[in-house]
Amino acid sequence: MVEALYWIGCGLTLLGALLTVVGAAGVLRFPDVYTRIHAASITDTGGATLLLLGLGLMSGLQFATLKLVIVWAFIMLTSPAAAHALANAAYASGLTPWIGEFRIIKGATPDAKKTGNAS
Amino acid sequence: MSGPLAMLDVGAIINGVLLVMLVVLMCAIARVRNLLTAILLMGVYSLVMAVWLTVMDAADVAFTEAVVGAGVSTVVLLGAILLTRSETAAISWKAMIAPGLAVLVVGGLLVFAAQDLPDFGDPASPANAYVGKLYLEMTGGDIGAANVVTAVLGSYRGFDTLGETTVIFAAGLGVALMLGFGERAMSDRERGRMPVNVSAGEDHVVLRVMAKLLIPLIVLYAFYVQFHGDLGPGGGFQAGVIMAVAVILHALVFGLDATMHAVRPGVARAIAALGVLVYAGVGIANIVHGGTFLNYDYLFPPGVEARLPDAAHHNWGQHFGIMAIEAGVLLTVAATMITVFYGFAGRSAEAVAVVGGDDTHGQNP
Amino acid sequence: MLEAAAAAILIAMVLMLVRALIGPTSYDRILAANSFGTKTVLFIGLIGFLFGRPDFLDIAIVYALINFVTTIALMKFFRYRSLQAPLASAGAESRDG
Amino acid sequence: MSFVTSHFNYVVVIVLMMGGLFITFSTGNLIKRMIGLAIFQTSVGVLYISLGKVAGGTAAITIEATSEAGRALSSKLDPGYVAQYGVDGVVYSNPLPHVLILTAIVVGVSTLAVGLAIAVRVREAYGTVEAGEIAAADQAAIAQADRRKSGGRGR
Repeated sequence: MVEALYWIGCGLTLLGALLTVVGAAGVLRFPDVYTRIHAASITDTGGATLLLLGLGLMSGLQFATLKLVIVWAFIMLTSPAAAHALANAAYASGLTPWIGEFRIIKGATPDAKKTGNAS
Repeated sequence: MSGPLAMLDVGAIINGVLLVMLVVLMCAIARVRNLLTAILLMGVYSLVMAVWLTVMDAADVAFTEAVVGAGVSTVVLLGAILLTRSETAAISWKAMIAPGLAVLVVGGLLVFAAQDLPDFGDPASPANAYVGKLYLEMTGGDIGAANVVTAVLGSYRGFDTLGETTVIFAAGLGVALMLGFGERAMSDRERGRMPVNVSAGEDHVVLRVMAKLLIPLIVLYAFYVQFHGDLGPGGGFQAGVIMAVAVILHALVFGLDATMHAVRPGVARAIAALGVLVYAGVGIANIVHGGTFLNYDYLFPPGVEARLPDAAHHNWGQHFGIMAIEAGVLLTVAATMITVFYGFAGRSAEAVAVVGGDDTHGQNP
Repeated sequence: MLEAAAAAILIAMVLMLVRALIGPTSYDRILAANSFGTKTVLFIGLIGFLFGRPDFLDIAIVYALINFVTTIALMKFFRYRSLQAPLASAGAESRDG
Repeated sequence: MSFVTSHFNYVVVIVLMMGGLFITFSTGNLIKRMIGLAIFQTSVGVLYISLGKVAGGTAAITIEATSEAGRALSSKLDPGYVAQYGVDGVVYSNPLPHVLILTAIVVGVSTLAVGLAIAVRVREAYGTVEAGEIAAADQAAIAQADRRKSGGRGR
């Protein structure tokens, strides 16, 4: 049982590391800042989750497991918020997304906002 | 692991890669003319540095570098270029010849001299074989702290650390004397002269909620680092900077004005002085009880220590002495960093009028 | 096994470094620095287990907490050219209250 | 070859140190000079920590040699090596450089702040942080004072 958990942990760790590399390659290859934020933030949280889960399974239950959970929780809290702030700041400073402009209609109802993706 | 990878030590490979990254970053920082980019790259430089320090077994130093590099130095540098300007003047290649030659000659001489340094990782080198090993051997019996770095910092070299704490206090005082305590910004606000260049309709609710969630956790973690310093990586310096980072985050998200009402500049500067006083006071308490300055074996009045629980196995004097001086370090470092931040952030009133105002109108309709 | 994961994270860090160096806009650089920080957290955690000292996880925790601050500071610098102003307009505050 | 592997860290230290020095020398911008000095300072840290590293050592936070982690650490090393250089059965890196550099980093950021504060005040007084322009402004002020003095004498 412990042996099986160890090997599952190995697999998850490697998968997480692989996801991180894929995300980094995406950040290098994607055409503009918004797509890069997309690549980075998703793989950061996903890769971190898999990797930390894998490390937890490999090391078994000990005090370090609690610290792994704390690291995971903080990454899950801060990384998406930072990505949000970054995309917000980039958009507000006038960088046009590569896929086209996203218009926020002032005073529009929430329903109208959903379809406000033009050109 | 088998095959060719097993031949090479993993730590040595990571060491090499990280050091090359440091050199690349240094070259990039030397090359860029935009100071903002340079500051950003300095942030990455300090991240690489912290990883390298972890690989070199210097967990406590990595901790400090992590907090200082990620939290304080970037913000202070940003505050400075807000008050000056963010582009350096162009340098002609002719102006680089003399410094380049000087640097090359000195560097060549240093490489020549470096041949006499001990091999990397040599356990028998003079630095590692005598005094370093002695500290490791003596700490268990003398002090009883698991973290030898804390023991050396707080007890064996306590006088040195008192000096460092005083230097930090003096540096904070110097910044405050040159830039003010940030009270100018407060009075500007009260007179209604505070520039508010936040365009309407922007509501960073995600960041505000996240900051409300994170600030207590950061403070809590600072206390963990403070009181866990005997057993794991941590101590007063690290905890102090973490504490200051919590205040800086509050100021960044909720505005300097709100933070200055939560942590008054006057309180911060009083705490900075109090920390040095606590440290020196612990030293003097030892003199009063018949010992020498900062010799914590005499921290308690004669006869008291023997009556403490489990006195045979615990060196309570050293334990409480280190804890007390670390508290002093925490107070001084945290308050000094906050004072420095207030100094830089609170002065920007006139600089904002010059630099700002162009960017906020770039918002899409 | 951990060596392979550490190598992968190291490669990801190098790629992120390249983006930080070439990144055409400042936002690309901030993104690279922030993402580099997350990879640093993972790497420090990994080498803690790799070298048999999970104590190092404390450093990973502090990075996970504090990496956020740099990003906010830089973002605020670019948006508002000020470290003083709060991150909400007066209108937003009154809507809260 | 052996010099490259055994002294690689010191060569990097020298490159970083000289790079920091070059940044400080070559630019006239006071802020950039402070960044150069900060890099110079980290290179000293790299030197100290490199000197304090012991091959096969671990962080200087003592653990029991008989505990699981302690046995895992010692099992990778030669028993004779552990007996000669270890303390109670575990080899540690030298803690003394760690102490020195730990405080140096915090002191370094404080002194960096002082230098930057001076740069801010210089900019408020001169309107610039470029050393060349500051020197030119000083020269102009001196020349003006001289002219006023000689003019006063002439009258």
